[in-house]
Amino acid sequence: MRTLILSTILRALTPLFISFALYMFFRGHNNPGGGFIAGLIASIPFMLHAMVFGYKRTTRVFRIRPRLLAGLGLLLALISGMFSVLRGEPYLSPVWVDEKLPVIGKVGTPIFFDFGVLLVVFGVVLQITFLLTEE
Amino acid sequence: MSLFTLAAYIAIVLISISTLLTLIRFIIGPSLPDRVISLDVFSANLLAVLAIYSVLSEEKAYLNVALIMSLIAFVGTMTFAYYLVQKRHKHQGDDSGYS
Amino acid sequence: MSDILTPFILLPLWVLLIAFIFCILFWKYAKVQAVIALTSAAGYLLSAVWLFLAVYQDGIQVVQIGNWPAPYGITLVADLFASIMVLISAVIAFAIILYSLQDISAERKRNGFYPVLLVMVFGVCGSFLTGDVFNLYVWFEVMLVASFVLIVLGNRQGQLEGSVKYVTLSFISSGFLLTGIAILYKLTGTLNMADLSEAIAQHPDPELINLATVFFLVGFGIKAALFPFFSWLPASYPTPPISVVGLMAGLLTKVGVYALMRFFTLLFTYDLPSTHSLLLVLAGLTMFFGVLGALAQRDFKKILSFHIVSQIGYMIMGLALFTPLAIAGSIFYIVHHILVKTNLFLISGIVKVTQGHYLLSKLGGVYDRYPYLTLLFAISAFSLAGIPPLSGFWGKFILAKAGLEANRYFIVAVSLLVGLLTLFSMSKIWVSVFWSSAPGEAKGEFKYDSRTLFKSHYLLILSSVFLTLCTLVLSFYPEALIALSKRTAEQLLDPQIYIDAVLNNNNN
Amino acid sequence: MLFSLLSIFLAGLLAAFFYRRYPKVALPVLSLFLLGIIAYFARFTAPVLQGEVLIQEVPWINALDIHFTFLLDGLSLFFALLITVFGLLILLYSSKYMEHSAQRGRFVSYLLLFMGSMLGVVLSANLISLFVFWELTSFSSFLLIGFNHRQEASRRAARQALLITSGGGLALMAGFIFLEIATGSGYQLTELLTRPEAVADSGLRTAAIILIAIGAISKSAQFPLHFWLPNAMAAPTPVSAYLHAATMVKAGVYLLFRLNPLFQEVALWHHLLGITGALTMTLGAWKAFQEDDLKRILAYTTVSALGILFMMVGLGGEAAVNAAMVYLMAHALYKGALFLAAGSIDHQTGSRRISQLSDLMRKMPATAAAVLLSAASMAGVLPLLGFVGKELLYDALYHSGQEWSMIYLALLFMAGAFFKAVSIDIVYNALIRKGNLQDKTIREADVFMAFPPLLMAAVSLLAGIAPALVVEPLLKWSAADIYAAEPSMKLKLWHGFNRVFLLSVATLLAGAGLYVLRDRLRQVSKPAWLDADYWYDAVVSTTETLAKASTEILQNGYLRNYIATVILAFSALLIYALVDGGLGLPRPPEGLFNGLQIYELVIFALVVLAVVFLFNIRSRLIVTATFGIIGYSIALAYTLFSAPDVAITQFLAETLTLILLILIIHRLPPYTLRNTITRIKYLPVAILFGVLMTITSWIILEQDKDSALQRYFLEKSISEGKGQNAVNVILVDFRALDTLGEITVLTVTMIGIIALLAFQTDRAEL
Amino acid sequence: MIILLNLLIATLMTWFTQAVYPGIPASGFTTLLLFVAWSTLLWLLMFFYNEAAFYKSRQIGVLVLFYLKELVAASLRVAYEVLTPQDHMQPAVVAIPLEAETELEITLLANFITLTPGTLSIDVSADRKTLYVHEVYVESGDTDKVRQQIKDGFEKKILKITRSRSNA
Amino acid sequence: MIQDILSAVFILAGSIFMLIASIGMIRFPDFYIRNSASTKAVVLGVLLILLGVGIHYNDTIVFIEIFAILLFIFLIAPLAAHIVSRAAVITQVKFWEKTKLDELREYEKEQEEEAGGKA
Amino acid sequence: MNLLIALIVGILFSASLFLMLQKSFFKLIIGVILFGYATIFFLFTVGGTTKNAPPLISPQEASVEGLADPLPQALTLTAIVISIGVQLFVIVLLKKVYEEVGTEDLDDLNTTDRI
Ligand code: NA
Ligand code: NA
Repeated sequence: MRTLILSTILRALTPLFISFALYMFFRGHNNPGGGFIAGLIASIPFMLHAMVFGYKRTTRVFRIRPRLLAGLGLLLALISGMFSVLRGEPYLSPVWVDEKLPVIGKVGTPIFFDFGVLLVVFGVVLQITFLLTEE
Repeated sequence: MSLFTLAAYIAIVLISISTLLTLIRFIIGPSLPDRVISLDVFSANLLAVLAIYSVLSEEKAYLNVALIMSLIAFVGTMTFAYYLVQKRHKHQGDDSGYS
Repeated sequence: MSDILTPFILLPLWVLLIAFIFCILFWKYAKVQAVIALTSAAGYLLSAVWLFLAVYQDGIQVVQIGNWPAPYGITLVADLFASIMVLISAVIAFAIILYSLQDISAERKRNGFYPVLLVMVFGVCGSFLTGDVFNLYVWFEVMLVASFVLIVLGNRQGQLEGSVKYVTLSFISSGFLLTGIAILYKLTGTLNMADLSEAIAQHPDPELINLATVFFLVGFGIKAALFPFFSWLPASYPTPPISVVGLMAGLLTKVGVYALMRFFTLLFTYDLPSTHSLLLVLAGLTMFFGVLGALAQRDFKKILSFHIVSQIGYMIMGLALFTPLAIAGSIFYIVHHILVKTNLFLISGIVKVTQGHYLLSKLGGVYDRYPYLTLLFAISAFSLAGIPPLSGFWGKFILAKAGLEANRYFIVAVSLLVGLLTLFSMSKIWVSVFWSSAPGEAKGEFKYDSRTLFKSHYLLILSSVFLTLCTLVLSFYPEALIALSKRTAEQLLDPQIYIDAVLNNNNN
Repeated sequence: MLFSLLSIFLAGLLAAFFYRRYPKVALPVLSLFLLGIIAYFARFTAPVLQGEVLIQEVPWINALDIHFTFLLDGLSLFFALLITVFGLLILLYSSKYMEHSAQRGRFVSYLLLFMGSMLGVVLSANLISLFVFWELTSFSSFLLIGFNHRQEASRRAARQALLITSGGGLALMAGFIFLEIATGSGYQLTELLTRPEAVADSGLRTAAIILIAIGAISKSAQFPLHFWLPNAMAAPTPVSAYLHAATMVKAGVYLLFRLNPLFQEVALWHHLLGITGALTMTLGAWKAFQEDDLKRILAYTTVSALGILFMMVGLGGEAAVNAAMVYLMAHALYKGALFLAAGSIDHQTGSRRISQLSDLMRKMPATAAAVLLSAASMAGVLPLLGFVGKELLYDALYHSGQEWSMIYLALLFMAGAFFKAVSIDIVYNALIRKGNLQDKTIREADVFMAFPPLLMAAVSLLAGIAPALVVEPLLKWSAADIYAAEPSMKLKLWHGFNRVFLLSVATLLAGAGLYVLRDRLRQVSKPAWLDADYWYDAVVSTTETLAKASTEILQNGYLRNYIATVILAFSALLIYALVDGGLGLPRPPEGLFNGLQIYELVIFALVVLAVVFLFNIRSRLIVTATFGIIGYSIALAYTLFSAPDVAITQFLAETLTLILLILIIHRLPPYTLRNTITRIKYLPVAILFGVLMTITSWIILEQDKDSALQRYFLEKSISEGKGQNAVNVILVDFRALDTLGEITVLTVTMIGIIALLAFQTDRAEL
Repeated sequence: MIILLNLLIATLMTWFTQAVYPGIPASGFTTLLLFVAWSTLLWLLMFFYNEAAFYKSRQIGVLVLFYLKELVAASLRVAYEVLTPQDHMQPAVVAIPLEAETELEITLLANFITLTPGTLSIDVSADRKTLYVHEVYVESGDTDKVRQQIKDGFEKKILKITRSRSNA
Repeated sequence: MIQDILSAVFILAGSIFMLIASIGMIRFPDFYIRNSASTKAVVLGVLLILLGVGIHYNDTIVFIEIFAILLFIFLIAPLAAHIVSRAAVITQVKFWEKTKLDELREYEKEQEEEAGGKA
Repeated sequence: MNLLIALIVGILFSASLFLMLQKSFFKLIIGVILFGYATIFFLFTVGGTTKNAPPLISPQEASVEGLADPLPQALTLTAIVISIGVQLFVIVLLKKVYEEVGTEDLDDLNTTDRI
C-alpha cells in the first residue's frame, strides 16, 4: 500500500503525533491525558508506517527494539517507586521536587512512573504491530 | 435557555440526524469502502457532538476527547484501506462481501 | 513501625519483577535469562523465608503502598496464610525453574519462557499479598495473562486449542470478579479488604451483599476449578511442557482457592449457613466429578489434571466446614497438594523422557528399569491417594475429623469414597506405567538406563527429589505444618486481627 | 519398641540396596538381626506372663494428639512373636525360593516393610498410629502380591487387594474418629477401652461398630469382601504363607480382639461379626472344596478359618475367645506350613494342581511329612493342635447358649466336613496316590525350604500333644486381654468321649463322605453372579462407565458447552440470591426516566442498533466495524458521564483492537456456511443471562453510595497528589501499584504475541 | 524555513507580551490578535531583509485563502447538489499529467485537489508523471478542460511557492 | 453577546454542512461521488464547528488545540479520501454508470503491470 | 436512567454471550471483547452517572462537591488497559490457531478433551 501521497503525509505527521503525545503526557496530571494515552498516540505514526511500508522498512527507520522500550519503561516505573524506600517511606510513595518547572510543571516520581507507562505502551503497541505486519 | 444553548441543541439534533443517516449508509453498504467512509463520517459526527457537548457543559476536557477522537478515526480508516488492498493481493476477486 | 519492615513484603515482588525486566532486556541471550531466572528464584525463596519468619515471629506485616493510609491507598498484607502461600509458591518456583533448565526446548527459552514464568509467579505472589480487592484483580490478571502465554508457548495444536478454552473462561471469570468488585464498591464505598470486612458486617442489606457473593463465588470458582466451572483445566493443562503444567498445577488453581478462603473467611461470613453449605455442596461435587474425570482418562497428564480438580474439592471442603480444624486441614491440604501434584507432573515428564509418551498404553516397565524414579513416583502418588503416613493422609484425616466433628457425615463419606477412587486411579498409573511391561521394551526402545537417565537429566531428577524430600518431611514430621495451619486457621477465623493490623497500621 | 520397629524398617531400606548384591553376607546378617528382634520380644515373656502390661510413649504429632504409643500385653506379645518368628522362617525359606529372582532385594525389603508394619499394628495403642501401620500392611501387601508384576493376573490381584483393604481402611479411620469424638481419649487405647459407657452415650456407637467391622472384614477377607484373598495367591508363595495365612489377614481379627472389651456388651457387635463370620466360614469351605489349585484351596480355607474366628468373636464369652485364640494359633501353624510346602512342591514339580500331583510321599518325603501333619491339623485330627482347637470351638458353641449358637454350630459342622474332605483330597491325591509324577525325577526341596514347614508342622504336633505346656501360657494371657478378665484358659488334648468328640467324629465321617462325592458335587453349576469377583468387576466397570459418561458430558470438548454450563450455573446462583433475598425490581424514588437526556437515548439506540445488526452480517470486516460502533458509543457514554480520561482511553483501546482485528482477519479465509449459521438454540440462555444482569445491575445502580474514598481522592488530589486530574493522580500515585500491574500485563501480552508469532512450531518433538 | 522561524518568534513574542503586561486579558481573542499583530509586524520586517521570503509567505497566505475559498465553494456545491432534486453530475476519471515533481509538490497538489469542488485524487502513477482524479462535473465530457483548470489553479500556485529559490 | 451569536452561527453552519454531507452519503449514486462530496462538507463542517467552539471558549489553549486539530484534519481528511478511493478502485468497486472511464483503463493497466511485476 | 444503563449492560452481556456460543472463533472474540465492555461499563457506572463534572479539580475552587467519583474511573481505566492486553492476545491467538489448526470453527478445537 505504498502511495506517494500517503508516505509524504506520514512523514509530516510523525513529529506532529509525537509532540502531541508529549503534550498529552505532560498535561496528564492536571487534565485528561497521561502515560497510556500519550504512549498510544506516539505509536500511531510508526504503526501506520509499518502498515504502509512493511515491517522491514520501519525497523530501518525505527532502530531501537520496541520490546526493549517496554522493558525499560517497566524498569523506570518500578524504580521510580523505590526513591521513597531510600527515604524510609513505603514503596511508591511520591517524591516531589519542590520547584515547578516551566511547561512541564511539577516534577516528581509519579511523573517518571507515568513516563514508564508511556514507554511500556509505546513499546508494546509497536512490537505487536511490527510483528503483525511482518510477512 | 439562552439563544446560544438553543442553537447548540439544534446543532446536536442536526448532527444526530446526520449520524443516523451515516449509519444507514453503513448498514446498506453496499461495498466495503462505502462502509469505511461512513465510519469516517460517523467519527466526524462524534467529534462534532463532543465539541458541541463540551460547549454546552462548559467542560474543556471534552474537547480533548474530541481531539483525540479525530486522530484516531483516521487511523481506523487507514487500517480498513490497508485491509482492502492487502485482501486484494491475497485473494484475487474475493473482496469485501464474502458472504 | 513500617519503615524498616517495608521491604519484607515487597522484596519477593521486587525480585521477581526485576528478574522479569532483565530477562526482557537480555531477550536474545537465553543463557543469561536462565541465570537470571535461577538466581531470582533462589532470591525469591530466600525473601519468602524471610517474610514468613517475620510474620511468624512478629505477627501480621502490613505496608501501605505509597504511604497512603489504609482504606484509601493499596495495602499489602502478609498474614500467616499469605506468607505460607508465598513460601510454598517459592519452593515450587525454585523446583520448576531448576527442572525447566533441562526440560524446556531452546526455542521456547528464546521466546520468553523465563520472563513469563517469573512474571506468573510475580502475579501469584502479589495475589497472596494484596489486601485490596481491585488490586487482587490486577494481580490475577498478571498471573493469568502470563499463564495464557505459558500455555500457548510452543504453538502446538493442543496448546492452541487448550488455550482458547482457558483464555475464554478465564476472561469470563475475570469479568465476574470485576462485576463483583463493582457491586461491593457501590454497596460499601471501599475496596480495602479489612475495611470491606467491617463494612459488610455492618451493611443493612445482606441480600445485596449476597449478589456480590455470587459473582465472587463464580469468579473465583472458575479460577479454582470448582464444579461445574472446571472444564477449562483438563482442557488446557495437559497441553504445555511439564515445567509449565507443574507450575500451574501447583499454583494457579490454588490462588483461586486462596482467594475463596480469604473472601469467605474475611468478607462473606454474614450468612454462614447458606453460603458455606453451598460451598460444601460444591466441594463434594468437585471432588466427585473430578475424580470421575480422572478415571475416564488414559493419559498420564490428563489423569493428573483431573485429580487437581478433585483435590480442590477437599480444600474447599475445609473452608465450607468452617471450623478451626477444618480450615487448618484445608491449609495443610493446599501445601501438601502443591508439593505432591507438582512433583507428580515432574515425574510424568521424566517418564516421558524415557519413553516419549504420556499415554498409559504406550508406557511401561519403569518399575524394573528405573527403581529410583519409581520410588519418587510412589511417594507422591500414594501420598496423593492418602496412604498413611504420607502427607496426603494427614490432610484427609484432618478434614475427615473436622467433618465428623461438625456432624457433616455425608461430605466425609464422599471425601473418603473419592479418596478410594483416587487410589484406584493412582494404582492404575502405577500398574500400567510402572508394573506392566512397556510395549516397546522388547524392541529395546528405552533410550536410557537408570544411570544415563540421571546423567543426562540430572536437573529434572534433582528438582523432583527436592520436592519429594519436602513431601517426606511433611509426611513424617507433619507436626510443624499442622500446628502452623491451626494457628493460621485461628487467625483466619478471627478477622478482627486482620482488620486491626491493616487499619491501625497507618503510617500517617 | 519404637527402636525395634525403626530398625526393621531401616533393615528393609538397607536390604533394598544390598541384599541382591551381597546375598551371602546379607542373609546371615538379616537372620541374626531377626533373631535379635525375636529375642527382644521373648525377653518380655516373663513379665507379660505375670500379667504385666508394658507401655512406651513416643510423641509424634502433638497438634493432632497422635503419638506412637506402644503397648505390650499378652495379646500383642503373642502376635509380635508370631510375626517375628514366622518372619524369620519365611525369610530363610524365601532365600532359596527366590534365589534366582533378580529382584530378591526388593522382595526382602518389602517383606521387612510388611513385618515392621504388622508389628506396628499389634503394638500400637494409639488408634491412629495403629491405623497408619494398618494401612502400611495393606500397601506392602500390594507390593508383594504384585511382585510378579509382569503378569496381568498379579497386577490385577494386587490392585484389587489394595483397593478392598484400603477402602475398608477408610471406614476404619472414620470409625476410629468416631471413637475419639465419643470419648475424647486422645486415641489412646488404654484409656478408650475403659470407657465403653462414653461410647454408648455419644450415640456414635452403632456407626463406630459398623465402620470398624467394615475395616476388619475387608482386611480379614470376610464375606462379601473376601474375594481378594484367593486372587492374592498370585503372590510368591512365601508371601501367601506369611501375609495371607499367618499374619496380615489376622490383623482384622486382632483388631476385633483388641476392641472386644469396648463392645462386648453390644448385641450389634455380636450379631454383625457372628453372622458375617458364619457366612464366610461356610462359603470359604465350600469354595475350597471346589478348587483344584493347591494355593487357592489353602486360600479359601484361610477365608473360612478367618470366618470361624469372626464367628467366635461374635459368639462372645470367655470360652469362645479361648477357643478362637487356640484355633488362631493352630491355623497359623498348619496354614503356614501348608503354604510353604505348597510352594516347595510348586517349585520342585512345576505344578500345584492336585490333579496333576502324585507320589510326593516318596519324591519329597520331608515336605510330604509337613503336609501330612498340617493337613491333619487342618482336618482336626488327633493329636494335633488343630484337633484341640476344633474341640474347643465345638465346645464353646455347644455350651454357649447364645441365640445363634446352634446355627453356628451346624454351619461349623458343615465347614469342618469340607475341611476334612479337602485334607483327605490333599493327602491322598498329592502325597499317596501313584500318578503321572511317578516316573519323573523330582528332588526334595532345599533344606532352607524344607525346614520351615517341617518345623511348623512339628510344633503343631507338639502343641497338640502337650498344649498346656507349649502354647497355653501365652495364649491364656492373650485371651485374657480380649475379654479383659483373669485368664481362664485350660488346655488339654483329650477331653474324653463326650458329645463334642462325637461331633468331631461325625464331622470326619461327613468329610470322608464329601470326599467320595466330590466329583459329583464339583459339577454343581455355579452361576457367575455367585462369584464375588464378578461383583468386583461389575463395580469397577460400572464406575469406569459412569466416569466416562459423566466426563463425556462435563468435558465434551465444546467450548460453547463449557461457557453455557458456567453461565447457567451462575444464573442459577444469581436467581437463588435474588429470590432468596426477596430482591424485587427497584422503584427509583424519582421515577423511571427522571433525568433522562437525549444523549443517553441516542447512545442506547446506537448500542441496540449495532447489536442487532451484529447478528445479521456475514462479513467479518463488517462485524468488526459494527463492533467499533459499539465501542465508540460506549466511549461517548463515558464522555457524557464526566470521564474524559476513560473516554479517550476507550477510543484508543477500541481503535487498537479494530486495527489488530483487521490486520488479522485479512488473512483468514471467507466464512464458510457452517460458521455463519447463527445458533438460535442458545438464544434463551443469552436472554436469561442478559435479563439477570439487567436486573442485578439495576438493583445495584439504584443503591446509594457513600464513599470516603471518593472524598479523600478529590480533596487530596491537589494537596497531596500535586495534580488536578484526580483520575490521573489515582493512577500514578494513590493506586500506582494497580498501574504497575497493568503495564506488566501489557508487557506480558507483548511477550505472548511474540511467542505466538515468532515461534517456529517445533513439530518434531512429540 | 525562515517563515517557520518567524512564526515561532511571533509565538514567543505573544507569550512574552502577555507575561509582561498582565493588564491584557488572557482570552483567546487577545492572544490571537497579539499573535496576528506580531506576525504581521515580522512579516513586514521581512520585506527589508529577505524580500524573497516576504513574497513567498504572501503567496502562501494567498494559497491558504484560495484553498479555504475552494473548500467553501466545494461544500456549497455539494449542498446545492444535495438539496436540488435533479442532478447535474457528469463524472469521469481524468488523468492529469504532472509538472510537479517532488513528493511535497505532488502531495500538496493531490491533497488540495481533493478538497476542491467535485474532485478527488485517486492515485499517482508509479513514474510520478500522472495524477488520476475523479471529477464529478465534467461538462459535456470535456476532460481536457478539467485538466487545464487544475493545472492552472493549484498546480501553478504550488509550484510558484516550492520553486521560488528563497529559503536557502 | 456578539461572541455568543458568532459562535452559535458557526456551530449551526457547521452542523448544517455535516448534515449535508450525510444526506449526500445517502443520495449520491456511487461510492466515489459520495466520498468526494462527504469529504468536503465534513471538513468544512468540522472546521466551522470547531471555530464556533473556539470562539465560545475564547481561551488561548483552546485556540491552540483547535488549530492543531484543524491542521491534522486538513492533512488527514483528503488523505483518507484518497486512500480509500484508491483502495476502491483497486478492489474494483463499481462506478456510476454515467461515469466516463476511458482514462481509468490506463490506470488499471498500470496496476496490473505492477501486480504482474510483483508476482 | 439507571434502568437504561442497566439495559445497556444487560444487552451487552446478552449479546456477548450469544456470540460466544456460536461456532466461529472470530465471533467468540467479539463476544469476549463485548463481555469485557459490559463488565467495565458496569464497573464505571457504579461510580455514579454524574454529568458535566469530571474529576478535574480547579485549584481556585475549594469545593469538590458534586464532582464525579474518580475512583471508578481510575479502576475502569486500569481494567480497560488490562482487557486490551487480553484482547490483543486472543486476537493474535485466532491468527495462530487458524495457521496451525487450519480452522476457525470452534467445534473442531476439541482434540485435547478427547479421552
Ligand atoms: Na490433585
Ligand atoms: Na502401559
